[in-house]
Amino acid sequence: MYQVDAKVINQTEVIENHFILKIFAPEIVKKAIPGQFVMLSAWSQRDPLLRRPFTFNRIFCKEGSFELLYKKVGKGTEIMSNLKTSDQVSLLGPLGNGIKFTQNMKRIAIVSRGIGVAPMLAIVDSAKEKGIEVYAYLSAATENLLLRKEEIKEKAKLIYITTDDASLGAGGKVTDFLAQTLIDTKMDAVYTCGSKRLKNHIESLKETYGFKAWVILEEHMACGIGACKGCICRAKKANNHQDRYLLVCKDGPVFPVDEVEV
Amino acid sequence: MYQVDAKVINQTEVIENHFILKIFAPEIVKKAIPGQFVMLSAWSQRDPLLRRPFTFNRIFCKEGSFELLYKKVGKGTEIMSNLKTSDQVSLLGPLGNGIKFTQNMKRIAIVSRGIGVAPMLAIVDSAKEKGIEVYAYLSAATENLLLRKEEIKEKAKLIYITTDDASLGAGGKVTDFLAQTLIDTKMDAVYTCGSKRLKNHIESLKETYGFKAWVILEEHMACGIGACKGCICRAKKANNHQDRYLLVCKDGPVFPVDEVEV
Amino acid sequence: MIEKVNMSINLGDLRLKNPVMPASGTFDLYEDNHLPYDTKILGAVITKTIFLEKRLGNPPPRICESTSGLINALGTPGEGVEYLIKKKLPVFQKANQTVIVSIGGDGAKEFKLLAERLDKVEGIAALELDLSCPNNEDNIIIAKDEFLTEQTVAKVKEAFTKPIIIKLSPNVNDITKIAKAAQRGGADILSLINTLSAMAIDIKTKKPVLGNKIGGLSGPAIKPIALKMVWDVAHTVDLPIIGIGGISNSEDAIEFLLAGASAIEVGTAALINPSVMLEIIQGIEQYLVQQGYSSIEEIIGLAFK
Amino acid sequence: MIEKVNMSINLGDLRLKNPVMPASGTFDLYEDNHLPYDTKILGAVITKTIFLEKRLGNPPPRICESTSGLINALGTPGEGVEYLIKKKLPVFQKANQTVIVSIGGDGAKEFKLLAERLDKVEGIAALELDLSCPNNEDNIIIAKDEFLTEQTVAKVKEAFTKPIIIKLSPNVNDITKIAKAAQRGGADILSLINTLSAMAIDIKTKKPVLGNKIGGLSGPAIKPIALKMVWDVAHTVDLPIIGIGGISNSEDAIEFLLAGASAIEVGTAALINPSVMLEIIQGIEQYLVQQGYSSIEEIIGLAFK
Ligand SMILES: Cc1cc2nc3c(=O)[nH]c(=O)nc-3n(C[C@H](O)[C@H](O)[C@H](O)COP(=O)(O)OP(=O)(O)OC[C@H]3O[C@@H](n4cnc5c(N)ncnc54)[C@H](O)[C@@H]3O)c2cc1C
Ligand SMILES: Cc1cc2nc3c(=O)[nH]c(=O)nc-3n(C[C@H](O)[C@H](O)[C@H](O)COP(=O)(O)OP(=O)(O)OC[C@H]3O[C@@H](n4cnc5c(N)ncnc54)[C@H](O)[C@@H]3O)c2cc1C
Ligand SMILES: Cc1cc2nc3c(=O)[nH]c(=O)nc-3n(C[C@H](O)[C@H](O)[C@H](O)COP(=O)(O)O)c2cc1C
Ligand SMILES: Cc1cc2nc3c(=O)[nH]c(=O)nc-3n(C[C@H](O)[C@H](O)[C@H](O)COP(=O)(O)O)c2cc1C
Ligand code: FES
Ligand code: FES
Repeated sequence: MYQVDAKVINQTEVIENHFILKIFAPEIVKKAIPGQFVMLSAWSQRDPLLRRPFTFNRIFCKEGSFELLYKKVGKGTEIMSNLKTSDQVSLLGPLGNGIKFTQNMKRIAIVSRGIGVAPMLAIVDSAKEKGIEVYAYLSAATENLLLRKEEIKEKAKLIYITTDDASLGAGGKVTDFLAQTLIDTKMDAVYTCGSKRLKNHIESLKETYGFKAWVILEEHMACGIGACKGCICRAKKANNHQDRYLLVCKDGPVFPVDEVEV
Repeated sequence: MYQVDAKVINQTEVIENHFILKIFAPEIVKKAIPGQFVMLSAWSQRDPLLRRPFTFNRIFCKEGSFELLYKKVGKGTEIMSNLKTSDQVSLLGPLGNGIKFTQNMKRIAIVSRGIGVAPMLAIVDSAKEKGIEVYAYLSAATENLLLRKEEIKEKAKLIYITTDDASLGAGGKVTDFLAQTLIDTKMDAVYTCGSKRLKNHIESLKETYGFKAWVILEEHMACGIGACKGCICRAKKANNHQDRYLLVCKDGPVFPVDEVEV
Repeated sequence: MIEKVNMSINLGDLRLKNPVMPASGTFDLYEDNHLPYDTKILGAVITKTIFLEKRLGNPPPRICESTSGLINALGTPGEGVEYLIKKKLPVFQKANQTVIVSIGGDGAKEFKLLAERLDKVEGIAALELDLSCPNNEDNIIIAKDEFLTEQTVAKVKEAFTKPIIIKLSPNVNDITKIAKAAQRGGADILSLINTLSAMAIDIKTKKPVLGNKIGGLSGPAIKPIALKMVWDVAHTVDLPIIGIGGISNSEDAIEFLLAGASAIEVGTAALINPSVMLEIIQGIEQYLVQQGYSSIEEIIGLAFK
Repeated sequence: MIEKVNMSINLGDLRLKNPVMPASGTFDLYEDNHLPYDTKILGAVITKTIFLEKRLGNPPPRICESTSGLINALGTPGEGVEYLIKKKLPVFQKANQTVIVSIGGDGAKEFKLLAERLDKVEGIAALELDLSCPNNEDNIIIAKDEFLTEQTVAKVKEAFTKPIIIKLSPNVNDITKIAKAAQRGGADILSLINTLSAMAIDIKTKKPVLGNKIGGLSGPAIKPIALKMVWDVAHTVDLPIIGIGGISNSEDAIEFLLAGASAIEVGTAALINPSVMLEIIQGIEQYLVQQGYSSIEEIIGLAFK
């Protein structure tokens, strides 16, 4: 884990309140794995106080840079949205456990909703690199909220899209499309983020088709490094029926779908 | 008193850590009198918390704008020093009692040290307008700290300058020059700011020559509008020998030299 | 314009047209200076705490800034009650139809004398008893002692016919115990919190920053502490509560209402943004409309209902 | 490079090579993750408060941000003392030569059992007694009661041969009374302050933000309150003090030293800036050099000397 001051390469507002922030941080990038995150601060005073966690949306190894895809929702992201080229940000990272592709993986699926797509593009990029086939299932409230659609389409073998208002795609549940695919197509792993409903559907599909399935979780974080014990999620009750908590920042943020409750 | 959001026209660092900030605020300017001040905030979060007080260094009635001359000394002025054209600041003002020229005034003197020159240029400008002669006595640690020297020279009948390192002017005390002048030149009023020593010298000269003399004071302020009672200075003990405090923001910041202790 | 909702609220016999008012000692009125809003829109106006006699107050510096906080050591300076009655009250009464006078004193006796005097004065809606000013090092702090609190409140209650508000100090083991003592004494309304004992040291001079060495902390920094105390008192004492402490916008104010406060006072935030109370009133109205409520009373204490 | 000054300090029999250490519960070590500095430079390392048995802790959310503060309701989760001894201690001992173990418990008896167990363990320099964790609503808080404090400290003192640090709660009438009680019980060192009871309410859900409803406030917001308590205790009790509360840089740390603390702990600030303790150590050294001191001891308590 590194603590660095890094320079903003550029920032663009892709759609209203949604930004792509590109940052130059070679040390961090060298170790970064999709699914991991950084704790970012763009403020030198004490209000806001805490850093904010953001997952790698895109990792550019050669450039030594990465992109964050974030939504403006409060104080911190408000301040971030004003960042300009060559402004400085403070970073801790890479943090948490990223995804791990195993040798024998041939085909994976990503299933996300809304801003939950943030970690997915990095996963797609790295799968592509390793020659792993990607099926993408993206849902959102409206078409314009299908962020990174084009970049993912470009690299995915197949892409399924639904929007609540059916402005694009068939409407209906992305997981139904996934179920369709699974009938005649074997998935080695499925990754999901951004919706409790998606996570649960995928968990039940897993029962049937027995693929590996991972969910990427969010929880409020003070430190991001396992020091404060603040960022817990509930572990699925094991046989001994004992309650257990896991640290999203340290044990996650990538968890096997059937090990955590959301 | 007005509370307004105002736009920065421009800002220049005149010498290291010393800035001239020009702000467009017609309502405030319409009522502004030299010696008065504004409470400024250039931060939307709560750290720093309080506004910062700054005196009018220059008032441009026609333009509806004014200039502040300030020194970077801490959190607030640090943030201010990054202000750029068309950034917004929040202002309360004009606040406090400014100077008042009376009909019969023909000649005044200004005596200041260092950043204490801040209110003086506004006084000089307005004296000039009213056809009142100005004698200027400026002192500073070094020549480059003789801020606004040129602007004042341009308008003053006479200007005396001393620097501690004698890099410019004769060295020695500006008040000695004033004493010299007073021997054959009648002053109707003397204004001073920025040094306890100067204030006391002028007070004793006043005994001898009986001119009106005013000092412009600073004190830490939370509100600037007489609400918090925080910004006190000690009033000279009256005959009844009772301790009394005055509010710098409300009773001042311009005080008769012999009414306050510093 | 937003739809009208009923913003008026009864604190026992004290009826306010809305729940937003200034905190004592952070608000003053002068003939000459007009604030950037019409003070008539406020639920009430409150004077700085007044003592029987003139008080000089503490030497400077009296205030210093901390991170998101303000430390003050005023020492409650003031001209005394007669001056207040003659000079200040008329100005306050012109500014708002509901005037609350905050009173202080060393010991129950002084409080009683003040109450008796002010009971004879027209146009005072209520008294707020500052039992908790923590600035004067030597002052015994009544609000830290259950017996003294009950006794002082009782004496004032005898002497004053209109409602009395008891202002509590946060610098205690258990504020609900003091709240109950105030209730036993006959309190009509409770207001909390006053400032938390605090200080700052100048590492250059190596001495305390404030003239009085120690002072009281206020502002956004203390809001979570104040909210918790309001929550606790609302759970234990059946009296109307005025929430105070770090309230800087309508969201903060609403938190206090949800925690069980029937009204709120704004101090430090109004020193920085004089029109903040206007913004808070409008913000609460908007919130009620958006959330589908028709009166302020509906949200009071919702967070534990 | 700056000249060398003597940064070492003795807290009674507890010798530290410098006065800067982490605050319990805001610092943890794992085999895999290395912090962005070498933990050997710290004056000491401190474990999260450990109980005899495994504790689940509070449900999420456990933390929320306030203005310049952090509200936490952890409920001191932990694996219990045996796990600590087997798994955590070795990691801590590898990280720094001075390891302090923070212990908690419901009542004096549990504290004593822990102390007895840990007295048999090698390589523990001192115990810190968390008498004040205000997070568990139902927990009786020992640190709020003079008798319970004295009794608990005495029992631990019997059982543990090395120095014991008593950590005090700020949620009290008069912290000096509790400090004296701890001294009577046999405290070697006092550390203060723990968090201030606090809470936040979500105005959308209209419910408390934290899973435990109430929590404890830490961070820059509370610094002026903590400093005042250190100042008070330093004036009244003749024991070495570890200052805690909102310390975020060397200037803050120096304020606490000038107020009478012999050492300091850094909590929330180190969650945000993991290398802050390194910066604080260097900053104190620079200050001493600039001010012409040759050892840290010279500035302790200067603000009231
Ligand atoms: C591991 C991880 C990765 C994330 N990656 C992304 C991403 O790539 N893109 C993106 O848009 N968002 C992401 N989030 C959520 C993002 O951190 C929050 O939206 C952000 O912290 C909000 O900060 P704010 O000050 O604008 O909002 P505020 O509501 O003002 O924040 C107040 C506090 O709540 C916390 N908080 C608020 N919302 C969340 C949330 N959803 N998750 C965690 N903490 C929150 C903040 O960190 C802060 O401490 C991620 C969260 C986690 C835990
Ligand atoms: C009526 C008045 C007019 C002023 N006019 C000018 C001016 O024209 N140019 C200029 O450079 N300075 C002026 N000052 C001083 C200026 O207000 C302070 O330098 C400024 O507030 C420092 O803020 P900071 O956050 O940078 O420093 P910090 O030290 O970080 O400020 C911390 C706190 O101390 C207060 N403070 C610090 N120094 C002073 C000071 N000297 N006087 C009052 N409060 C202070 C701040 O307002 C703030 O509340 C004036 C002060 C007053 C009272
Ligand atoms: C400058 C100042 C002066 C104060 N004077 C008084 C006072 O005279 N009487 C009183 O009861 N409280 C006084 N207080 C406390 C406030 O009324 C209020 O209880 C406290 O500041 C917390 O509210 P806030 O955080 O909104 O400021 C004063 C506070 C400040 C900042
Ligand atoms: C997340 C968190 C967890 C904490 N856990 C403990 C604990 O287990 N034991 C303890 O004595 N104090 C605990 N504390 C209190 C700190 O040790 C410290 O006393 C307090 O946070 C004030 O210091 P700070 O402002 O530097 O954080 C905790 C504080 C935080 C923020
Ligand atoms: S954020 Fe602190 S432990 Fe996970
Ligand atoms: S600054 Fe508040 S009274 Fe003068």
